[in-house]
Amino acid sequence: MTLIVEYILAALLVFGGIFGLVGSFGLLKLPQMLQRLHAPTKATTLGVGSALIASMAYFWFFEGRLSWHELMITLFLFLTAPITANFIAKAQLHREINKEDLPPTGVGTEWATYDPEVQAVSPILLDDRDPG
Amino acid sequence: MEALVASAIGMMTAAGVYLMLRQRTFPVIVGLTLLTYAVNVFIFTSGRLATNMPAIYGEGAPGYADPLPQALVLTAIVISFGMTAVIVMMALGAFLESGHDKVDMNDDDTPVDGGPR
Amino acid sequence: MILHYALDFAFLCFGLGLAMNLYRVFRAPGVTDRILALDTMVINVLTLIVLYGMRTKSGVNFEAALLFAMTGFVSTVAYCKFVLRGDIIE
Amino acid sequence: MSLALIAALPFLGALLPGLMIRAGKNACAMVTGSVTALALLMLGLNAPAVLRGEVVQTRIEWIPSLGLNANFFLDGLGLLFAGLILGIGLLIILYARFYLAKSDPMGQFYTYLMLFQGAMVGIVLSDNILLLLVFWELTSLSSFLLIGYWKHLPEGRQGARMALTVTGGGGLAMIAGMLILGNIVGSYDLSVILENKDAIQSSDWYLPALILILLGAFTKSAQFPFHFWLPHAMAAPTPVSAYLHSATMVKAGLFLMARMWPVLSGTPEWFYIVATTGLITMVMAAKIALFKDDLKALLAFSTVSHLGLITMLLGFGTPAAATVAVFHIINHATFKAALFMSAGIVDHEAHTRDLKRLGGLRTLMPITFTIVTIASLSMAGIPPLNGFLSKELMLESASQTAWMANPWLLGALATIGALFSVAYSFRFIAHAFLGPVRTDYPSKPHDPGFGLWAAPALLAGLVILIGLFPMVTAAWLVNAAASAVTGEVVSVKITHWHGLYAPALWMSLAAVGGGLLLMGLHPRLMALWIATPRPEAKRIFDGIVEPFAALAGRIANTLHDGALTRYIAIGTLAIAAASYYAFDTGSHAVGTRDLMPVHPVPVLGWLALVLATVAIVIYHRQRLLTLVLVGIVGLMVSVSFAYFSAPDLALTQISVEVATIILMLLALNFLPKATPMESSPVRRTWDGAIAVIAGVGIAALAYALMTRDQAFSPISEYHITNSKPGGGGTNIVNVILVDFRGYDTFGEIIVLGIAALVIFALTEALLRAGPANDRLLAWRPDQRRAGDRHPMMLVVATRVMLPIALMVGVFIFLRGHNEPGGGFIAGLIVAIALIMQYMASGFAWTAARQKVDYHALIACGVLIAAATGIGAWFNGLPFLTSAFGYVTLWPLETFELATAALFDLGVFLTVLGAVMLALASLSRIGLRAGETINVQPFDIDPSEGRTLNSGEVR
Amino acid sequence: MLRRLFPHPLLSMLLFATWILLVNQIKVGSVVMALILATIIPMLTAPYWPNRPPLKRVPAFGAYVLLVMWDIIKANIEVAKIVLFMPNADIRSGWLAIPIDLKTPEAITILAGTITMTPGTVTSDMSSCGRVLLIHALHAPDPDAVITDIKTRYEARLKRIFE
Amino acid sequence: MMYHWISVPVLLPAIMGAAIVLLMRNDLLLQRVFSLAAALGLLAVSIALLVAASNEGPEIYMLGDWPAPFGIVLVLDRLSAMMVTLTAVLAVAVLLYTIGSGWDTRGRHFHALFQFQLMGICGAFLTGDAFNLFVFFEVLLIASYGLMIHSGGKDRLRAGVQYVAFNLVGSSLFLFALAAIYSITGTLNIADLAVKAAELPQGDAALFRVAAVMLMMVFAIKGALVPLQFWLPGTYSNAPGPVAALFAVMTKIGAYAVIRFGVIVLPPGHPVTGTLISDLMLPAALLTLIIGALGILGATTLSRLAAFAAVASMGTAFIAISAFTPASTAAALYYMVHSTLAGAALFLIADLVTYRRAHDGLHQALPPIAQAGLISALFMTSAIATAGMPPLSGFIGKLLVLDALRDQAALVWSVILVTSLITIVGFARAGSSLFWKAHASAPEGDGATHPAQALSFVAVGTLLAGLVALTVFAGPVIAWIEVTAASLFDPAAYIAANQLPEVK
Ligand code: NA
Ligand code: NA
Repeated sequence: MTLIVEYILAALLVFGGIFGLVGSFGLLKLPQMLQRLHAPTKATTLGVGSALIASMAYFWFFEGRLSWHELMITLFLFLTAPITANFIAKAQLHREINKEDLPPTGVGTEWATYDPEVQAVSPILLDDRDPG
Repeated sequence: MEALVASAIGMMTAAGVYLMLRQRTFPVIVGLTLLTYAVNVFIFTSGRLATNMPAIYGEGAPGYADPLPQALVLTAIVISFGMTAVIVMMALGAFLESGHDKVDMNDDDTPVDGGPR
Repeated sequence: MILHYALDFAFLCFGLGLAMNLYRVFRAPGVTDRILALDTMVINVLTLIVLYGMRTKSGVNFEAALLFAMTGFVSTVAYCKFVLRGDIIE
Repeated sequence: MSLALIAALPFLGALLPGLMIRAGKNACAMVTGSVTALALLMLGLNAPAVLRGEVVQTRIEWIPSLGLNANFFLDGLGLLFAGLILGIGLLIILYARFYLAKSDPMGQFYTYLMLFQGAMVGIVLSDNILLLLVFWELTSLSSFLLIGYWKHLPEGRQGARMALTVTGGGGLAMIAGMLILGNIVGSYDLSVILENKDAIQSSDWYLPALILILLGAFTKSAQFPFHFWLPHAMAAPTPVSAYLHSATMVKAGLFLMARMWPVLSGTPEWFYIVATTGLITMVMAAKIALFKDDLKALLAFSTVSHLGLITMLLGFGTPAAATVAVFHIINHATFKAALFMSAGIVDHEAHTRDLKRLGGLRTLMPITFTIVTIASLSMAGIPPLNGFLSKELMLESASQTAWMANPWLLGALATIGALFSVAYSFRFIAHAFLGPVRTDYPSKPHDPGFGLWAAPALLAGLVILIGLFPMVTAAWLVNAAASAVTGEVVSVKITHWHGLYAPALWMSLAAVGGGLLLMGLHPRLMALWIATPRPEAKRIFDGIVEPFAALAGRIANTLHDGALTRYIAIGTLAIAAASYYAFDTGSHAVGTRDLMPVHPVPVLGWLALVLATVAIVIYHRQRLLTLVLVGIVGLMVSVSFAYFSAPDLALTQISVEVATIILMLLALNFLPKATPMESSPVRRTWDGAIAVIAGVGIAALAYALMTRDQAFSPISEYHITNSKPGGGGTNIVNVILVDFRGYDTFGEIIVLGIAALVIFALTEALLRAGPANDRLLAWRPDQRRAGDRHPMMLVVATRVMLPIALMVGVFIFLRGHNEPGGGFIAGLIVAIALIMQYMASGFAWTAARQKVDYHALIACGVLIAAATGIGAWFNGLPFLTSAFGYVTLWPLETFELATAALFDLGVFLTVLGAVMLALASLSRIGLRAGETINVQPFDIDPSEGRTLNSGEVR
Repeated sequence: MLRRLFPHPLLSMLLFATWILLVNQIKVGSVVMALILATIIPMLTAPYWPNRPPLKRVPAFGAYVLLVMWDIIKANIEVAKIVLFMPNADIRSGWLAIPIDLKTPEAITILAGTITMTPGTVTSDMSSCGRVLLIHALHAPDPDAVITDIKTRYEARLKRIFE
Repeated sequence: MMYHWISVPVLLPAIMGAAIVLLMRNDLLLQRVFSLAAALGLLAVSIALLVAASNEGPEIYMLGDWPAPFGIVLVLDRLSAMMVTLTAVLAVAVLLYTIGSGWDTRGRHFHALFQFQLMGICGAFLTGDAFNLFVFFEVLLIASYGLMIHSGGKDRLRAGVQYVAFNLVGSSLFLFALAAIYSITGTLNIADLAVKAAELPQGDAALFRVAAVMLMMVFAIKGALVPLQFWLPGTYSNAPGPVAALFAVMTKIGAYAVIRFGVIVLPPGHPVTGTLISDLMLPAALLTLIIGALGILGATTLSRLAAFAAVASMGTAFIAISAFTPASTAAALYYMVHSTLAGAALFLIADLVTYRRAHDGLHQALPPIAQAGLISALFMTSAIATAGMPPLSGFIGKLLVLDALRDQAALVWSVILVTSLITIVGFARAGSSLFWKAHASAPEGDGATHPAQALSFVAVGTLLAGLVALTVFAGPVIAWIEVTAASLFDPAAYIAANQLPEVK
């Protein structure tokens, strides 16, 4: 029984390791910034995920205590990865890419990052109140 | 390992000092931050290095890393955080008041013979 | 036993990953690349922490790992928002 | 007691004029005068005893351990000088009442005058040389005020400064001399010192002490080469000149030499220094006086000359000479004061003191003329006046004294001096009063009212009386004083006729004849004098002081010109050098502790840290990039804490690091985004060298320390043993923080709280009308801004992540006592979670929806922590004594309640409040710079398919 | 009343679970604590989440999550292949504009997230009207296929779940 | 037996500061009343402590009821009591001035920061723990940062940045030193340190000497000892008048710490450090005095003159300290008390003048200021005191120093006396150009534009009265101080008070 578990864990670790490496490798290998963005957002997340699961299972089986923190970390990473990617992409658009190189939205409006109108603005100016 | 840690402390100190000798507030502040990192690690090492011996009770613990320096570092970190926050704001204030972020005051716009108060 | 080697392998992979991120931080065309590299670095580091926890059979650093994930995310967003807007919290 | 009172009276009297002036000038003068009179009276009461040869003493302990006591004693010398000071003081008060103009603040004048009088009386009555020093410097200070009394006169101000500089400086030298004297004798009491002639003169320190003390005396008594300040002090009102610069202050130096005469004199050093100086001064000053057209200047130099004469006599070191000196002090005081006052009268009436513009006053001012004539003749040494008597005796002793085995040199020079003084005395009379009446006086002169001439007339009377009946009028005083000076019973024989064979007779005749001859040749000599270039004292003095002041300013201000980078460079080098010296001069044994093995992954971390650090130095001009790199350093530092079994540190470091970087990003938004390349390659190399020195030093120190064991078992062993049993926590670090060293933490959270308050106050100051505010109002983003300020994805994700993060915060807080965590980290986690929310929807939007008073948060945090600590008082235990217990509360399982947790809550609140208040302040700066507040959490509304929040941009 | 007590029931559940995960134990004490926090925290953060997303079919949402999980694994293998074996020259990256019918921000966010986590696509931006997503595809020889795949495989499901 | 009272000088201002922030931060009147009340309370408590310390030996307060050296202890002895009392006196005067001059209306949170500043200062004086000393240094420093830039302004902020930056270097050095000390001795309690440092193995000597020197240089920064004095003139001359006046005691904290450690932990003849400290300190102190005097003579503004006077006074104090004999320490202590009051008075007077003159420059001829007579008298008095002219305490202090250093008479005496002359000339020039030249330059200006500010004058008067008292009662005061110094040089009682366990 334990042997099987061991092999499963080992597999998980190897799998995770490979994907973690792929993620970082992609960061080096791919030529364009936005291509590089793909690598970590996916591969790394999965790699880390499987490593964390491995650890969780490891403590469960071999230390006899179930530690859920790895699961929390995994969830957190999966929750944040898209946001991170979105922000980095927007930063890249804003800094390096002209909107001419992008496809039109097709509905007549701009892409938000390029649209000066998309600025949260309020008619009232409450800059003298004391928030403290 | 000790050599690595010591050299790292040295590197951060050197970089910190070098940046503190720059002439704009921002690098000076960054230099102070680096110096702070160096100091914290230095204090930490006064308890000597130990791996896998956290100062938390546990049956069968092989021993405990010296907890006191850790507590001192925590205090130091917190204090230097407050200090950094203040000097960052003051640098910003000085910039907004004077229109430049030079550190040295031996420049034209600060007469040493006083001025209207 | 096999688990031991698997763990070593994982260490190796994420360690190498870390090295690659490091390279990318220094040799990058733009700041966005560096931000991305740093973000990945954080993830690799926290994985290494967890792996180290397995090796030492101690979960004492898992909160640290969790916090790394959180702070890594926040700082990445902060960097990006600075690039995008300058003012990150208005 | 009475002596102390005599010295104190003038000081007490100094308080009155300022008040009494309200009752009018007469009342003011009256009161001031009566105080002086009272002092004089009390002195008189003591006189008989003194004349009987007793010594009156008063001893009051002041600073026994220092040997500085308010001890006074009165002997003949003291009586003489105190008499002069108070007596002439009285006359001066009377004179000044009528001399001062309506516009002059008389109250002030009398106050200063009384201060001075008190200081002088103090000097002559002191039985303690330290006390004497106190009064000595007081005379310098009060004369500074008196000379500068006419504030509007630049020469007054400069004269005052010059006098203070010279005499004050001399006084300082004297302090050293007196201290040496005291050290030799072992007491600072004069009466003791005067007993120890041999001890003093045999000591190696005798010469230094002598020189230093004489420096004090010579400067005060305007002896060559320090004579130059006196004429410039004449810018003072005439009463001051008459009082300070003829009768009293300038005699303080003489007094001191006379006072110290018993123990200092009688050695060749004394003779050659004192006698020679006196001689030179006498001759030189007399010659100069001859060519001064300003009456007061003439009198000033004549004073210098006569002081020189007295100095010389004291220098001879023989009792006889000393006696003559004492006698001449009396005589000089009488005729010179009279002359000064008369000069003042002339000035007062004719509105000029310039001999070239005077003449023929004889008929216009007969009374003044009479007074001047008597006094001048006495000054010239014409029989039978008192000046003649002392001059004869002076020439006598000069002729009997050999200088460098040369029997006649002194006599000859003394005669020449006398000759000059005859000349200028006659000139005073002739050029001011004789000759035809002129029509071009600045103001038509006539004799003043009685009040003004009474004082000089009285003195003139004394001149005659002493001249005619010396044995009756003066001998007793001379005897008393001379005995006190010489320490042996003196009884002088003063006669007008010493016989044909007395050399003095012929010397006097030569002097008088030569003097008259000089008078005759005066116009021609004057032309010659004007033709010959002379060093001008003031120019020399200024030539020394001004450049020195300028140099001093240059040095001080160049060193402290605000070049912080230089300050730090110097400081760093100094610290490094001192530390190296300390190490180099101590014995060191290399550490023997076995080192920790190195694993590949940590090496990788080390590499990351080092590379990032280097990169920061290389790229530090690109500020955003620098912050990214700082992020790496922080990451690596915290992960290494985790690796070296310090989980609490790892948690703290990483959260602090993020908070710091966000703070810096917020500031960087308004700062320049790049640092210009400013310093030269040389400068950079130099800085680099300093940095390397510092780095290597610290690295070496760290390595040396790490590789050796502690000399003693560290106190933390106690913490490890007592953490659970005594502190109730299994996380030893946390127990140290909240219990063993909770006091540190208490201070630490207050530091954070203060930081926030400072930031808030600073923001308030910046947002007030002013340059900063203007800049903010005119602020334009220096980088292109993307649209979509609050991306929907982040906002939505945050709605889930914020609660989770808060929960993690609570979790970290609650477990802190037993597992890694605690109030501080929890506070930062919550803060960071909120920062996430702010980045999503903006600070103002968020703050508007959750009214929290950050000030209150901070204050409550501190107060809770303090209250928790004070709670222990009620168990009679010291501040911060913790208590904990285990509570079972059905249906829950047993859990721990610890006051430490409450304390930690205080920490939590303070940290949270501090970070929030700082962010709030920065956000307000942003708003002032034109940022606006959104009304919706994000900018795009897919349901409506339009952009929300759009309105007019400010 | 209950609405104010539990502004976001699902969130409360999530938090309850989180606490149990955190404390690593299921005892009475921790359950009570979990209940308390799961109630208080959402109340505190409610103002930042004004509207309540209409989550109609919870089981369907569970299924969706599993589907995405599976896709993520596939996606990673895809990407790994590209990164490791495909010469950079052959990589056909490109931009896609995907018009979407979803209206709830939550749903759109989930969709965008899904897109980022699944085969070679990253949600980069959104049209300022919120009706079109800008996607960067790592390797999309046939863009339309990708678009239709996304709309059918994910958006359709999400629409059923949320609207 | 003061027991809990020992902790009050720290807790009272701390709680008052927090209370001001919590309850009255928007009501200046309340702030003033409570701030002043707290200061007076502090004064009362400190006097009580002073009496207790004079009657009984050193007494410790075991915070958290943990025994030394494991916990942090407060130590009340004559020295700490004296310094706390001095601080309280100064605090009251400065507060009166602040209220009178309305400085506290020119920015936010003056009183809260002021209270926290007091807390930091008192904490530094009372603590018996080296690291805790660091913590309270930071408390008083960060509060001083806030006070220094109170009401903002370009130059003040720029000078503030420099002040903070330089002191952060100092704080880093402090931590390096403390870490090194702990790394060698394994303890932080000062008494324990004294015991252990004496028994240090030879092999540790060099490193311990390095740590000791670093520590002393930290205090030298606070005490503005050459070559670490550079921060002072810019800071003090740009700080608000009352704040600069309060800072008069901050430099003394450096001197205090040097005495505390130099005498108790590293006494002369120490097996490890020997005369290392005094060897380094004397030349530095002489230079400090010289530079201060030159600065006074060459000062271009009144506030810079006052600042350099502060430097000079620290030079004199450190000269006395560097001898490390009971006599010299007594001289140093007396001089420190004197120069604190005198320096503070000078800064307040400078503020009175600058405020009325509307210009800080010394050499600008400007019309006479309102209340010129009174102010010039005050200036004269404080100048006499500062320059060490008779009859005020400055003279006595200098005599004490000269007397205590008769061994190095030739060098030390000449430096002290010559610099005194330079100082006198400097003050004479400044005074005559401020108060006399004005009368030449222009007609009487009207005082109507400036309020009389009675409280401000009361404050200055208080300080000067303090100087007079220090002069008149010099006998008893010095006697008391000599006992204090003697007790420092016999640290047995101090160490015993800490009730250290037997060293194994
Ligand atoms: Na702490
Ligand atoms: Na903790």
